[in-house]
Amino acid sequence: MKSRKNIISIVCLIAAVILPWLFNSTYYLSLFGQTLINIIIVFGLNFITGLTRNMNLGTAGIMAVGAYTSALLSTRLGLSPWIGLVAAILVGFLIGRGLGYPSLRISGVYLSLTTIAFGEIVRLVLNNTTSVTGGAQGLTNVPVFSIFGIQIQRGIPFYYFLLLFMLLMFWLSTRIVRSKWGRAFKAISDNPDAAESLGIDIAKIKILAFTLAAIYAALGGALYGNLMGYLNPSTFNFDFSINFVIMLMIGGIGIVRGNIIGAIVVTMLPELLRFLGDYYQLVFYTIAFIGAIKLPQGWPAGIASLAKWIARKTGLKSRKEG
Amino acid sequence: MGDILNVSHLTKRFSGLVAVDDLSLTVKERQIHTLIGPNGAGKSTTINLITGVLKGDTGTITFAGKDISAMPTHKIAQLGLGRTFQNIKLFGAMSVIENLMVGAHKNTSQGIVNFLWNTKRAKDEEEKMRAHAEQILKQIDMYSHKDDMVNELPYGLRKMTELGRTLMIDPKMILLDEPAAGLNPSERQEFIQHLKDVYDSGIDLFLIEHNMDVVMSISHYITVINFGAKIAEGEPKEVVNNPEVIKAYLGSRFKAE
Amino acid sequence: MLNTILQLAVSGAALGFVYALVGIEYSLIWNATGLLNFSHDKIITLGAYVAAGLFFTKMGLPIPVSFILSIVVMILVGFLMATVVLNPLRKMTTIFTIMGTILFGKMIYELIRLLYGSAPFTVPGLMTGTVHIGSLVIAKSNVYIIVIAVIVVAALQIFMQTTKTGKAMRCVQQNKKASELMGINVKQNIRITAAISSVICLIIGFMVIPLYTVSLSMASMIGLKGFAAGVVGGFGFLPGCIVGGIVVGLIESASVLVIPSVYKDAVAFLVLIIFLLIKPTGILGKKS
Amino acid sequence: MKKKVLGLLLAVSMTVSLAACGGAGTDTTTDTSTADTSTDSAETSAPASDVLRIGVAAGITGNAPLEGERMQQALEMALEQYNESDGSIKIELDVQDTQGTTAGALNAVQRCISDGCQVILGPHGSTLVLAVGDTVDAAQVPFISGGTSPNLLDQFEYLYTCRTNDTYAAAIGAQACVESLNATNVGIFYCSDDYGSGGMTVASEYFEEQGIPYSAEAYNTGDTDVSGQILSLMNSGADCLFVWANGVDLAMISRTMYQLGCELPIVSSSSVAVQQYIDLCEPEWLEGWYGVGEYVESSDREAVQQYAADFLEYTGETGELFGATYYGAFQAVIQAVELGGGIDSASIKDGLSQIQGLEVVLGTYNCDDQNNLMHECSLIQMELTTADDGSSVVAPVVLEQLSVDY
Repeated sequence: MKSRKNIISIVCLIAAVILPWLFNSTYYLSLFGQTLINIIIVFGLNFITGLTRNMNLGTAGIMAVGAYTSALLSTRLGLSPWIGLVAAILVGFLIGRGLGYPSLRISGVYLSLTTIAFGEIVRLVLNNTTSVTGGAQGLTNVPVFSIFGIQIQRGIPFYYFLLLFMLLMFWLSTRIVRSKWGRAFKAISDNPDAAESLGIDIAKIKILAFTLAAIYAALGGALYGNLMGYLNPSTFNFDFSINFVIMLMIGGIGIVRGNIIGAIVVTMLPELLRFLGDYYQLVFYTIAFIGAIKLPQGWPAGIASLAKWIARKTGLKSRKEG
Repeated sequence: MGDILNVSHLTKRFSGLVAVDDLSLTVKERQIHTLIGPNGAGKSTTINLITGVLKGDTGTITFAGKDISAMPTHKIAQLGLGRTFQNIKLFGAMSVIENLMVGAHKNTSQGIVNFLWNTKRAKDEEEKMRAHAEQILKQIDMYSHKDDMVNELPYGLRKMTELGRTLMIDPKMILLDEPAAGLNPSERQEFIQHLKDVYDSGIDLFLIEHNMDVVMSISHYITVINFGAKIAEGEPKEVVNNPEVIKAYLGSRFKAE
Repeated sequence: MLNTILQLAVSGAALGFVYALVGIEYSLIWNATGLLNFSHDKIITLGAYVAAGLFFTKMGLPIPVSFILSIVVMILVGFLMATVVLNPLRKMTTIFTIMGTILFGKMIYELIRLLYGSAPFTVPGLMTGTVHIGSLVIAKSNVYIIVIAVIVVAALQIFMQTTKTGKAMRCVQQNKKASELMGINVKQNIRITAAISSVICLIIGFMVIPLYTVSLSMASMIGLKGFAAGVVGGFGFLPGCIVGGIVVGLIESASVLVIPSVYKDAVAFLVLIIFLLIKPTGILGKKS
Repeated sequence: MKKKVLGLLLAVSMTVSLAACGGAGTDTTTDTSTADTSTDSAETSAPASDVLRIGVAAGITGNAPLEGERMQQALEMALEQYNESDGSIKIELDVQDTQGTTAGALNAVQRCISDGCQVILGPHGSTLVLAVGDTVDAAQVPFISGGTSPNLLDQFEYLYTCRTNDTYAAAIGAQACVESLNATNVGIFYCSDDYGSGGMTVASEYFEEQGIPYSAEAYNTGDTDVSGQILSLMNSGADCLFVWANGVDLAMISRTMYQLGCELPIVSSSSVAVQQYIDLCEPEWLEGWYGVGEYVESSDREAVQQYAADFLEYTGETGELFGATYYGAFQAVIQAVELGGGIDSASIKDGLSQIQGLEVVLGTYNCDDQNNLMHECSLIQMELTTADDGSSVVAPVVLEQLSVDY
């Protein structure tokens, strides 16, 4: 059984590697880049909303702070984007702890309102500190990464850079979810009293979940700045945060592989539905809505159980005939 | 042989109602102690006070020589005071062995940052936890259910899983909240036998129970409380024949002959 | 300078009553179902479009007739929302309840855009003009909003105390299981609550037309600020929404004197966070 | 078992969605395989067909759907009129939605490029232009936008702007404050988005040059109450107000000013001359406002009257600035093809640079060395007149048509 799973992973990896040669127009490459970054951010969101069941609707705010920290360092101070990445991690760490504390006192809907307010405040501040962040005019020519002097051009080279980054984050989050940390996240959301009686400091674990998620989101933000080359506060609005939660839901909450599928489907679907012209947003949101109500365990698991149901139905029929 | 748990002059009021009234009791090492009393006598409030879920109005509680009256629940557990719950609190979304491995969380030393890059140490620690869990599962002969999902198990096996999980934190003492509840007579016998094995392995037990044949078959020392106050204490035989106890349980109509 | 402060206070309070009404409409659904209706700002916009767009502009009906007909439409919208969104979502975990209502709101937004196009329009002569109190001025529509807000709260209190459905709503609020045992059709009760909430959304949407004109994003800001009003006043406690709304409105307009006016919205969100952390039950709220 | 199925689905969904993505036809018929074989650097976009494919990056959904909708309608009308009157060039419109966001604009523009469009109209709005500029420059596809922010000037080689840049329009407005209204202390009220802050920067620089003290207050898009800002401006000792805001907020601003009894003369951005937004206000709110007009329906110029009539008949909606802007851009593309002598991007770019004296709705296009086509705007004032049924009506009256090369 183990080998079959590896085969599938290898097939996906090969698909991901040859992808830019199949579709190498700037449109698809930028789309793939956005998908990879969205996957990374959903990995992070999976720790909070996925495992500890706390609702985070401020992901775009965290991402914006990460993006602007890295972009300002490289455009204003001329530092290399690598330093920008490290700074984004630090900023993510700070925001994670900052946002983590409210989650100790409040939860559910109240917490989601806090994260929404956080996102709105970040966007307003970025929009109005024109002297520092360029405000509504935005921040232009965010540089690209370079390794040992060789510039990683936007397009195919940057796609592979992001792919490696995503695989690294995938490896990290799979390890975390399968380790004591993943179990601790699930434990404190499943039954906090029991977890406490086993000596687990619930506050520490909740803040850890928020910090991990914030670091992933800030990193994603920094990479987003490098992919797009231009940042504007209006991009990081409430709709942006919602999209990440939709990705998590479609992929299946708490399932790391599901995060990848969710991010791919949600990023690609609107582009796929472009041919619907004026109606594609309505169709997209309707699909997501039906998915939320009918397939809470996520589309892959939903389709799998559907497949099993059909197999059982057809299997039953054949047994009757046989 | 010092005492492992010492409760002195513990009081807890809930806006007028005195749930625990100036209670003092001592649990000696190597002595299975049971707290009994009719329903509503304040047993569960006492547990919540000892485990730090509630804060007492007056009085102090010391465990293994340390004053835990104001300590948060997870710190008390880290000192080695394990507990089970009356209505079995397990992690439904995980398997039996995963439930147990959550128990081992406090004994692991590796921080998150070290975990991320030091994969070897992470793997070793994970294996150590898994081995410890399997060893305990064999002890309570639950090994065959290792990978079953917890919410699919029958009641008896779930109780055993919870006991196994508490053992994972290497407790000095386990506080059992109505262990016999919900078990049929044969399951009860088996469970008591397991408790005895646990006791023999060096872990003290402090039971809260009102099922008398369980109390009689396992307790070395009994404290009886009623309306939050201690009304009797001593060896099981003495306590059972104590008129105050009988009156408390059977009501004043049944005068002791 | 004093005149400015007084004028700010008046405009702030007036705005506060808009937030109060918003607080009332989602508190009804919150009390009945435990769901926070994140699509409420889109339903307010829908109310405005149905009244001003469909009946007034397209069918050319006079304002009062358009309003009455819109009430009927919004009651149906309330029933639809209850059956399609609220009842199915009630039993699911928080993540799905929040996302369900958000996505429903998005669907309404896109439907309005497709049916009515995106050009803003208005209802000429609807509650225009102002009322002067000494040197202070307040828009006539704001006066109506204040009056309506008070009437709605009073009407709801009376409705909940005296009528059978009203009492049933209070039972459903406290304990759905017990209500069902008492023979209350909880699903139907939630549908009625949703209908009432949608009608209040229509009232808000209609009342703010003279202030914000009918456009797709007319209610997004008051939607978010309405949450702040609810949290500050006392979540789910109707009179609390009025107090909360006024407090948020006053703090917001007073902030213009102290900090650059651009951060006025940020101040309201900061107030929301502070209250959520320190006193989530709000000023008047009871311990839930 | 579930893990294995998940992996399988991952592979299937990834390859299926991408294969479908490649094959999905856009609403105009494009040749099936869009996988260009050329290397990704010098992306020559035009497959060898004789069809001029005009990409349209319009904000159909998102938070400013009005611009996108009018853009699309005006261009469809322009194409229909072109096919009836001339039709010598086979033209197709490839309309892509920018969703009003930077990411959406980039996707839309890249979609047009990979569909092989030789020229792109839009995205509208300086923010979106800044977001897509580098990508379009790299693809060497000329694009025409109505963005007016000062930092668009000589930022992108392939960008042509078809609306008077704020550097000029806002300067005209500021000049009007000083010269026509001889203001000694100006209060600037602007929207904190890219359009408003762009206008504010230009005006404040002008006032500093002239040594005139000014104070500035801003509001955010979606703000529900601006009485605080207007009160502080009224108390700031200003004797003239300079308002640079979007049309949607015009009603709220003018209502609040009227209610607070603000008597100061006001110079506003071009949205005050757009009939769409005038209809949102009560006539007395706008009485006496000065404004920098770009599209003025009451203007006596024949091109404006013709466009207004055609647009009303074609769409049933009143003509306005966004539609007129891109209607003119379409005509510029047609002329560029003739001047440049071909429908490939390079000749269109040459053609655009040679455009002089092309009469369009907003004025006359003269391409300068910074690729700006439009240099004119008009100074207007809002006049209150009583219509025949006795109700009062306010309409812009053109005081003077101004043009300068900058």
